[in-house]
Amino acid sequence: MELLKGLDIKLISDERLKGSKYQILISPEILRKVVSKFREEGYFLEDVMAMEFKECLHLLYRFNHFENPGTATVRVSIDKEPAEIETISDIYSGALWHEREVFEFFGITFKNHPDLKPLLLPAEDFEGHPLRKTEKDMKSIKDVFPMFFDETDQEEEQS
Amino acid sequence: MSGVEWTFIKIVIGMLLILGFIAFNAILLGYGERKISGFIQGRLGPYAVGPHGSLQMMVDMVKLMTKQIITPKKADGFLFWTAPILSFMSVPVLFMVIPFSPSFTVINSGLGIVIILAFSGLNVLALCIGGLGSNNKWSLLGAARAVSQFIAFEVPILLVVLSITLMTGTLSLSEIISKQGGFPWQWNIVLQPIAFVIMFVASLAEMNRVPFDLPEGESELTAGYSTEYGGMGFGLFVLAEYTHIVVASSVITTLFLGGWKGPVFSGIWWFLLKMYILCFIILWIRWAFPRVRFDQLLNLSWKYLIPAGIFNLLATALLVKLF
Amino acid sequence: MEFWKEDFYSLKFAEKKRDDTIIINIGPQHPATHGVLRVLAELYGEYIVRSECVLGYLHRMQEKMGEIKTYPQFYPNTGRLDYGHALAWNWAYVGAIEKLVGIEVPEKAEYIRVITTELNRIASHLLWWGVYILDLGAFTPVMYAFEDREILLDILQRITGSRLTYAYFRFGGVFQDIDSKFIEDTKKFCKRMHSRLNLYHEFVTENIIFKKRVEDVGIFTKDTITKYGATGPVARGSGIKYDVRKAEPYGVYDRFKFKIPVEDKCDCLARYMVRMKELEQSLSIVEQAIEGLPEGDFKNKKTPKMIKPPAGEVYFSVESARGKVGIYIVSDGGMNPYRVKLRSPTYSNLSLLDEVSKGMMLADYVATLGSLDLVIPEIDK
Amino acid sequence: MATITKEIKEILKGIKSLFVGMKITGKYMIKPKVTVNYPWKTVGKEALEGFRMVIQLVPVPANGKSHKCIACGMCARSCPSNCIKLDVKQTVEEIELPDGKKKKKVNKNLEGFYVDFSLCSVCGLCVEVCPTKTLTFSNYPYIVGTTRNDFVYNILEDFNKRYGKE
Repeated sequence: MELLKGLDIKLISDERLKGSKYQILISPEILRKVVSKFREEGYFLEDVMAMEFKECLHLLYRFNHFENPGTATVRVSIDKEPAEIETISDIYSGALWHEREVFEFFGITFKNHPDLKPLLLPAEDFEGHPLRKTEKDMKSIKDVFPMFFDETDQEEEQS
Repeated sequence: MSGVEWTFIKIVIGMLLILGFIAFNAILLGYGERKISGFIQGRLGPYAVGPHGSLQMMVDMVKLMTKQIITPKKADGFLFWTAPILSFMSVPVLFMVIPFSPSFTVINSGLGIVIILAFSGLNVLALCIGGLGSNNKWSLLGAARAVSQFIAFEVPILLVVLSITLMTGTLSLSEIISKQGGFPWQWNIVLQPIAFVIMFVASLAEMNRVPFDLPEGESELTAGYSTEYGGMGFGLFVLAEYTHIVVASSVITTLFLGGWKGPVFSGIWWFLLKMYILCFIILWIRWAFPRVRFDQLLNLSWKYLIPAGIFNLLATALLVKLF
Repeated sequence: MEFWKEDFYSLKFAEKKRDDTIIINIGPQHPATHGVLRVLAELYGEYIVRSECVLGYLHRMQEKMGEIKTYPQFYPNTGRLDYGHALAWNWAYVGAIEKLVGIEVPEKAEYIRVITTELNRIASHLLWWGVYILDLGAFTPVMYAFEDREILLDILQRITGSRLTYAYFRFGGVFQDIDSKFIEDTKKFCKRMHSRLNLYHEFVTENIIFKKRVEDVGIFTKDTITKYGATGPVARGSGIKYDVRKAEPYGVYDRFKFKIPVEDKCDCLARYMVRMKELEQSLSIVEQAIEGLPEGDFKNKKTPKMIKPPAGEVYFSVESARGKVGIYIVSDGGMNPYRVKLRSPTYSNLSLLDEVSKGMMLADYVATLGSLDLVIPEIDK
Repeated sequence: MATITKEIKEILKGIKSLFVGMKITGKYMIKPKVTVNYPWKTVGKEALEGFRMVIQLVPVPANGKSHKCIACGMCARSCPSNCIKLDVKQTVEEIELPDGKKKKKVNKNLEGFYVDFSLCSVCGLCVEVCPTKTLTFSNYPYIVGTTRNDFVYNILEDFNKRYGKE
């Protein structure tokens, strides 16, 4: 990904991750820089989604380009307690709805999002976040996406 | 019995006949509208009640009458219920003046056109009151549209009527007809084609018929001013609308198509024939065109119909002066 | 007894209300919103000052159903997401699983999929065309459109078994083979449809009232499209040549010659013309597919009975009548998917309306809403 | 001057398009009607040929009287909206194997095959997953009921009624 040269990103290519041209794993701090780079390049925002694992909440931002098509997936992991991340709705105003949806399904608050209120679920008489996993079928990110952690980290865990 | 009682009895009989005529016409046009819309859209239209659905309108009338009378909450009861009555009240008076045939005119007054123009304005007052009184934002919008649409299209009708009276020199309808001959080329439509087009378009707009049915534009204002009406309130509005179609087409036939005069033996059947052909065309138009946007509607009147009306008026004045 | 309670959204919307405007609910039950979309609009006379869409009236939590049910069990849900073009969603889900598990689809099944999906696209565009003109006030075109659409639905019903919410595809092929009567009926339909399209153009496209209602109304600039991620005819109406069938080809679409209609006037008329030209393109695709229909079995015999894909993820996207449909599945090796994400095109197409509708007239707002070709179950998911 | 002529030309073209609209609707008035008048005439058998309605049991072609359902419950498990309920009478009997070993043989026979059609999404998974291919779709669409469990069909009983098992 030539346009993200300056930033410390981790390009992953693994045959188990099918369907998108680029898989980019980044840390939450540089999210806004990466997204505004995509914006200058003319990428359009396809959708924003989240997944829950034992250790972290995993966010996916998917971009695509009208002229040279191919999905670029930006993946961010944030920890669960202060589940919050900066909003990108001022760069991509399409993210307004996507972020509201992730907020009500997962409880991730998006910092300085203009009006963070439930989008699809009833606003007053509904508590809880439906897409959070119960203890029983919560998986660790290591067995679903082992390829994110190259071999060095795995030795540290085992030892 | 001196003349006065006789005219009084004539008026009462005339009024009863007219009410019967209005009721018959409302049923005929209601049934005709559904049948025409069915045939245009490749389906049969009402089929179940009576032979080929002919008694459908009777059943509808009974249904409308038996509906519960509901007044919306916080709506102005008096205004809400005077609107339908008012909209239907102005119509029988118009029929009194129209010369169906030499023997069938109730009042042969010298100011026929002026009466027609005066009373046809009452309907809009009713729409406005109905819209305001029913405490519903949609009907408020519908009422506002109805008022400005009526003002915009009253002026062209005045201009057309002025040019006709200028040409024929009288204000009474029966003389206008007598001035026109029996054969089509002797009618006023040949002498004033532009006036006929303006009159037709403007009266379409005044009846709130498609393509100008913005006050009750279903897909935008969810039935506009008649949103809150159910049962007989709505029934009266529909009745008034159908009778307005009949009134407008009969006015156009008297002014332009030579009223009861026909090529062979002229009589009331010629009048009815021309009128029902015009009603058929008006009903037909409803299923052929989309709806005009509101500012285009007003532009149509102020920018196109009124200048054309003025030009037509000047042209007739010039021609009258020359001949 | 105050049974009617001011609800959360209109209270928040009314905080910033100017004093000379009225707030109306182009409510969940309104003829112009096809389905249960509610729009809070602040009107100054006829002009909309600002508007906000309130969603969720048809929300069924499809994504949680995806996690509870096994892979084959979630499949009928995809037919209920966009009932206008259900086969596109079917293809997206089935394609995603085939890519994840690695099932091979025989030649004939791919052709059958192309034929039925393109026929379903024509039916969806016919539905849109009739109902769009109904929004603008004409009552007859919807009947003519449904006359053709009924013929098409009868053809599809013989093979797929249902008329609107299809469940015809299977992992590795289709449920049932097509026979000669289907092919003959489709040929007859395509021939008749060409002449019917001329009737549509004559009857509506040239009509001056329709033209005046639709020309330069609801302008979506290219920047708005990329900011909101709108795809499909809405994007192609603003000069963006992006169609998933050509951009990321799937199935056997690269064997057919068809053009992507693009207009660059960015208004409702441009989106209208894009869809009308797409009808012709779909007709030619169906005709080409029927000529080149190969022999072979309609379903891969060796599809595994139990779908238990290894840990991993897949993202598969398809071009539906409304835009780019994407299904993203993460599997953790179990019977049920770990996470299913449904990317629906009208969700993004509708999100740009809040910004674009400032200063619009109410009648233009209804025209723009119609030109977006919305299907609410796909938005509320 | 050019704009005025263009304006007038456009207006004339517009008016012509209005008359074209009237012509088309007028021609349609005379054309034969397209719709089927439902209560008096119905669509007919061949139009409903592939239509999917409640599932039904398929008679064994050999004797045309019995069906091949072995009450394994695969369809009930695979149904997304679990609207299939089987009640099965299990009888265990001792049978003597030729080499003298005792073996309990469990045979289940079907008492009732209930399908709640108000939940069914006609997806066809049960028809496909059935090992003995004994389920298929019926295509009679005019079903009507006043209560919810009017739509719970016992298709075993329909099968017996239709194919007259003793």
